[in-house]
Amino acid sequence: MTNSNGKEGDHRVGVYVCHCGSNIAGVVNVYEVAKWAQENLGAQGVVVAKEYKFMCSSLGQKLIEEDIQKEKLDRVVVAACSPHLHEKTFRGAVARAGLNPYLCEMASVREQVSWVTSDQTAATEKAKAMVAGAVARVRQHEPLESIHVPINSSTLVVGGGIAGIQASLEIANSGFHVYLVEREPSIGGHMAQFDKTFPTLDCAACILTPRMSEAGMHPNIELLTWSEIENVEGYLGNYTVTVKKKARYVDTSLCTGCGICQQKCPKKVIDDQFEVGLGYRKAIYTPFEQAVPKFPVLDKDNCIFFKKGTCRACEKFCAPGAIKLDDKDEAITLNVGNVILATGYDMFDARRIPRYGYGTLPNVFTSLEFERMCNAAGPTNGAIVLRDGKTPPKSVGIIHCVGSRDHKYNTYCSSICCMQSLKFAHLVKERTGADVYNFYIDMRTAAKDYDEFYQKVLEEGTNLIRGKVAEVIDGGLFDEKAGQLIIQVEDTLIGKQRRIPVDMVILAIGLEPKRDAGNVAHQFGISRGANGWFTEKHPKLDPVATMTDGIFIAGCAAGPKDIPASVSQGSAAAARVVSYIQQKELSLEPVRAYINAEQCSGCRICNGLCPFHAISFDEVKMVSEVHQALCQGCGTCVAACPAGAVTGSGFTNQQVLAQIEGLLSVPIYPEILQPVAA
Amino acid sequence: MTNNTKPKFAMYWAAACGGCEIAVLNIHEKILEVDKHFDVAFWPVAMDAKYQDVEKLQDGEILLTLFNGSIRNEENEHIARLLRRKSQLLVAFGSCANEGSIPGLANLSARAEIFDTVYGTPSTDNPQGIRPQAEYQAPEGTLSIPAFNPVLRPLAQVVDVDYYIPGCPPESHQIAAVIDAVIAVLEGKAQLPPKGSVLGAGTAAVCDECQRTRNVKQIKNFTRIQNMGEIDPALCLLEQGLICNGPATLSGCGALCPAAGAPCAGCYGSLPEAIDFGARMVSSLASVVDEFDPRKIDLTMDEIADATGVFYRFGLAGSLLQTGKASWNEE
Amino acid sequence: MQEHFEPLVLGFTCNWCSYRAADMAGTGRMKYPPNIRLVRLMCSGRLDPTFILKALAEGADGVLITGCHPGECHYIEQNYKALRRVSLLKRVLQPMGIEPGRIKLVWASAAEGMHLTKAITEFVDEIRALGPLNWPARTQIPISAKPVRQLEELPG
Amino acid sequence: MERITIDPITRLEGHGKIEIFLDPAGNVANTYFQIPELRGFEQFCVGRRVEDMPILTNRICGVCPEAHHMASAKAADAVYQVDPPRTAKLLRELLYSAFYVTDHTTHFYALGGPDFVMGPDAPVAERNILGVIHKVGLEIAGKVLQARKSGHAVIEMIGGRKVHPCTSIPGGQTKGISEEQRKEIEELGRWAIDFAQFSLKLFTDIVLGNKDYVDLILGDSYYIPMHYIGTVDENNKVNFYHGKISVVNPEGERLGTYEAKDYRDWIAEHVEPWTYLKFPYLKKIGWKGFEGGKDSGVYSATPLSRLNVADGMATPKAQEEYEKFYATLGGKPVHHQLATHWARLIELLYAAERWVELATDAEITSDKFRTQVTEMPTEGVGCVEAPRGTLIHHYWTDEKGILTKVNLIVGTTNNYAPISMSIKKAAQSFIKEGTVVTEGLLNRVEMAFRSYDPCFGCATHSLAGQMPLEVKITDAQGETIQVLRQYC
Repeated sequence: MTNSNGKEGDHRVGVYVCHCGSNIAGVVNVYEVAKWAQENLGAQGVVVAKEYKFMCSSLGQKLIEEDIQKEKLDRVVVAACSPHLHEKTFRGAVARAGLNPYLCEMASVREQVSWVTSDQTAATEKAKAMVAGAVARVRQHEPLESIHVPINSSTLVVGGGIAGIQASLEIANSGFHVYLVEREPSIGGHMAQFDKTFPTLDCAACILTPRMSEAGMHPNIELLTWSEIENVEGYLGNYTVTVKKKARYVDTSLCTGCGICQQKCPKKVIDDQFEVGLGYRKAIYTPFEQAVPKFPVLDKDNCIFFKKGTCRACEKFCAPGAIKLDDKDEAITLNVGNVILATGYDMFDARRIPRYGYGTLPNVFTSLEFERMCNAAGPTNGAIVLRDGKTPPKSVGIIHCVGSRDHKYNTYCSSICCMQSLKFAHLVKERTGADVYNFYIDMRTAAKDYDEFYQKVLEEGTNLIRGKVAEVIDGGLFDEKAGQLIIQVEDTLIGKQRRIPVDMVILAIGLEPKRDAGNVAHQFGISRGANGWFTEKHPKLDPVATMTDGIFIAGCAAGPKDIPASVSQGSAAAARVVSYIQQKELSLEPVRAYINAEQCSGCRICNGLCPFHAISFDEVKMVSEVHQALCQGCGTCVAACPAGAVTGSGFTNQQVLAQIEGLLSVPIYPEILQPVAA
Repeated sequence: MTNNTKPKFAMYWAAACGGCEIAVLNIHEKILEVDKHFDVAFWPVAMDAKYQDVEKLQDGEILLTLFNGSIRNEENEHIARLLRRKSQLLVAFGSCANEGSIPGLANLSARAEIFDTVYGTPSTDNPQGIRPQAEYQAPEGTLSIPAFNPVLRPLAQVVDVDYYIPGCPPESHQIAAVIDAVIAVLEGKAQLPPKGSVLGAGTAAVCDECQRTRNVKQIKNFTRIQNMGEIDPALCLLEQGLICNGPATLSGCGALCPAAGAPCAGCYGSLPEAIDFGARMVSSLASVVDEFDPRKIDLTMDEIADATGVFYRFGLAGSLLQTGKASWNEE
Repeated sequence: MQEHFEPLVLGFTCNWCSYRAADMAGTGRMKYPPNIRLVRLMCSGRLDPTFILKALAEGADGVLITGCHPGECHYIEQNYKALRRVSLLKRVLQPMGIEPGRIKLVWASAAEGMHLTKAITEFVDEIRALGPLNWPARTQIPISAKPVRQLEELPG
Repeated sequence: MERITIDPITRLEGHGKIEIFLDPAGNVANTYFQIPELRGFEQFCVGRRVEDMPILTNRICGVCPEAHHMASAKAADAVYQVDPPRTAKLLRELLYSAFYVTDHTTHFYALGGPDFVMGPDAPVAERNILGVIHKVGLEIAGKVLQARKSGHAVIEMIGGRKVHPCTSIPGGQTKGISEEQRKEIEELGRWAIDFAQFSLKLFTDIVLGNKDYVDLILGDSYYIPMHYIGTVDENNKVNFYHGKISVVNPEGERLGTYEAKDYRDWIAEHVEPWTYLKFPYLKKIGWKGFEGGKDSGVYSATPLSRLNVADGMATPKAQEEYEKFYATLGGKPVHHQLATHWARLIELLYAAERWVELATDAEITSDKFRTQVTEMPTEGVGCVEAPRGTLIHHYWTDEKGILTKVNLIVGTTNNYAPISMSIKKAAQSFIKEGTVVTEGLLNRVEMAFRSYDPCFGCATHSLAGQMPLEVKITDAQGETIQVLRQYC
């Protein structure tokens, strides 16, 4: 249906309301909104208003394109999702129909209305207001031409786990430079700590270390281990990143990685990082044998020299004289076009669930401890033994979902624990023949060859008990053998409470976002979900991109994943980056400030306001000017000009004021129920 | 004086101080130009003609009316509507007609407050609390005076305005320039500017005409003129910490006040592009306050005494909000 | 004013943080009162006090300004400009009878959908407590005068 | 009861309106002179910065902004208990003297003069400045314009602007003047003295030379004995900027001389419900209604009043004229209100002489024109003699110098009651039972009130010198039975 009362010579605006399936239509009465726009916004130049199931679909876009032709529309409003998702889509459609893409405006009636509002009438009224605002605004739009910026071909990858390594190699192999920044002394991440990997049971080290050394040696990859991100500035194609290289006290240009310093170092330290407290390292150390780079780091806090001022054993014995006790932290600046964040995860702290006894009952282990124990290069050289370091267990209980799928801790599923626990069951049987009990909520083995592995473990005679373990206690409390562990559980398959005595308990602890994920998100200007994992630009269609152009995410930084998923994300992110680099130049939003020289009095209020130094003062003409290349379009000078002589294209006063008028032209729906507590 | 072949001219003062009329007199011989080209149909200050005589005119019979003063009472409003009807071109002349000027600050107060204050000053002996009444029954008969409106309004809030000549008062050389322009139009030598144009002013802000030296603005502290030890006679007053309305004020006066060592009061109002004078001053000054700690920021802002009165000195009635809450919220 | 007053609130968001926080609130299905309507700016530094005055003049009962946390501005430090402008604007508006509480500045990063949701809910409650403003500037203020308050004992 | 409305520019155009009510016998029962203007400065100046007051109160009156600028600046000085440097005071008084010259000139030639030069009963069309020009010669027009121009030139040089000066601040001035400017100012001043003397000669020749006029001045219809106030210097000589305020009663006895700050011990204001303007009166005597004489608190503050309270003029030439004035009119005090026009010309001469005195003072070009304030601001009164009466600004501030209370007694207000009385008196003497109301009435009533040069919101300043008048006679039923008008 079309509208006749669009004023002559005035703009011809088309309004398109998206159902987004039921995402919008389920709460907002989209038919009413379209009808209302048609009937009430005629004076605003609305000549056609339509609703459609999926505006972003090709059919939806076609609908708009056809109307632009048929109805001679010169302005388009799409009431749908957030512009951050589909603004490009609809601008594209508008452009295909021959209109300037910037003559299209979106109203976010999904993120800002249907998804956040309970009351349907109120939601519908608010949607109308937002449409009115968008229509009023779009009338003020002018055609804009986008601005082109070069893309720096170097890339920053943060995090040297398997995802980061994979991403770095992909980009490096495409012939572009990569800075791989890793906080620890060596790349490798958690995977380097594992023994076998499910479901194929090939050894983690065997598949990981070749990739590590490949990355270490790659001419296009510059490793920055023992380093952290200090500061990030800039925008897509042109980021400036400051990296702090922590003092290593080892001159990497001289060090041969012979390891003599580690042998000679008199100071033994419990390794609670790589060996999770099960093993020892020296005050100067490489976290593990195949560390990349091979250069050790000196642990200042434990070094005798730094404590007492004497020792210098490492220095004495280092033939190349690579020990550098006066080493200092160093800040280096990197210019990159894109960033991939593969910052990984932390493990859930089992101590937070005291009733499982971790930290109080010696023979309760975490899954990571057990990984190290199984590892041939680990503290027990692969022997599965109790805390005493010699006794092999006769019976082992493996508890799934520790800290996961639990409203008290993390509500999400850590997704790897089921397979990991089954893997443990297999290893225990294989190496000790002990009885194994797995306590699970549901078994989640949904990936290639996973369920087959599950069947195999069943056949091996592992006892699988469906039930959430109530507690793990010392048998001593039940006049049974002290030291014996008792697992209290309700077996929901037979509907009975059971008390199962075991020698060893393994807690399959969940995955959590890095403790400092918040800072990283702030630094790079990306968002995190309610659980703290980085948010994808689109969870399905754009899982490795973020809302900030040029910042990508890969691996567990975006949520729990197994190795295959992390690796494919690393490759995916790399592919996105390479496609940007290949474009060499990118067109940016033409949102920029302009100064009208005739109205500029040269008061110089704006001169100091631009952090990008885009504003300069012409001493001859006595007026201020904006350099388009440097202007980032924040609009601060536009708002600050006392004379109103600065215009911010895309966000002009007229546009914003019109939108305000529109938004407020629809009265508040008075019968709103008391607002829902957030 | 009357010659009906000439186009008719009118000038009227509503709630005005007379300064606009004086400014017109100060164009001296140009006055004769007006007389030469126009038949002065109505100009209370200059000649006698009555409101009834104006009513007798055809609608639109007056070609040009310069209207100064604001709409303070029902009488001002009545004349404004009458002259709008009778005039082809109605010009808001001077700050009062343009944006309310200083008497517009009365919009910060309720009418009752104004009366209570004026008729209860420390030197007023008014035990009965007498208030002037629009209609008063005197023993001999009814006496009436125009009712005092709750809100003072610029001309454009009451009737449609064709052109604006700002200033308190408009500078005489600007008035002369406008008269020349109008005469040029009459003689077919020029076109009328588009409706709504601001006449008799520059295109930029007062700083454009200010001779003081200026640097990148960064203000740590605001001060007040009587508290200053030395005042640099050549440096921008704002950079010396004085609140100067110059950066937000339309040029045209020749930056008289800063030249005389006084901060710009802002009498020419904001540039046509700017929507609200106060907002412009708030935004620009706040932007250049060189302070990051929220607490310190508040302290610095506290140094701006009576920000409302300073930023809306001339423009309150013509601003986005037009009034304080009290003046329309009265019981 | 109507018996059940529901405030009409306008919100200004920064394209890089709070607008994304609003997106996140949506994706997370976090509920907040429908009383607020959001305007997107590129940065809180774009916030021109004119916008706030316009909102109030057009009938908003309160205005919520949201930007990146200090030190996290996408444009380095422009959010401080917003902070200063709001600080000064409140001082200008108070003598005009507009309570400082009707204008509020909150920081919300792109990650803080929940924080934003709470901030909006709180603000709407605060404005509800302050009551309606419904500024009459848009709807003409009555020009013609009611008689000045009559006093009992007028002489004569 | 009959009712006559004299409405200067009819109610809906007017800035001053006269209602005359007749009793059944056809005699004047009562007259009301109403002021329809109100701005409310006393209210909206509260909350403002004290240093803004000189530029805010300017806008009370665009004809005499200089008076408000001065009184306000003096009040602001007092608020900070700061004594401006001598140069600042010289500059202010110099500006003020120049202003007096323009203002008195305008009034005499445009308003007051024509009544005499042309004669009170001359046709209206001639009784304006154009008539004067025809009678006295065109060069006089040039002189009048010149006097206005040079006055404004000085005002702009010192005050920064021609209208609404901006340079007076608490503690002094924002700028001084250069030697070049001083020279120019002095020259203009000397010319002004000649012009003032010329004007007095004109008055002597045309008015005092004409017995009818003298009779008119000395006649009964403009004779109202009342109290007088005015500012005098330490020698009891007339002064416009400095000094104390002196009060004499109708018998010429000095009731006292007070500091401006004590004005509230002497002056109070009365409110009527039928006009926006208040009626000041002598507090010690009290408000006894619109009555003259020593038992009524009504007083006037006009050029005549100032001469009546002073012992003379502070400059030689003006002093001569002063003595001549009283010799001619039969000693002090003079109650013939029309003589105010003459008194005004004597003040004109004084102002011009003072102008030159100040312009030739060695310190006038000094750069010490401002004192930084040090005291905490509290309360202060500022007072100057405005051409139309003693002008009082009284400010109370908080410790930040923000106004918490404002009181203003504006020049013309002083004379509101006397003007009303003069109108009534004129009306009474021209409306007797049976007397047909003639246009002469309009003129006499107008003359009565014009002699005060009233400035109600500056409304009655009239370029053509013509106060258009209208008399409407309506009967008790409110039916209009006769309308009389006078036009240019």
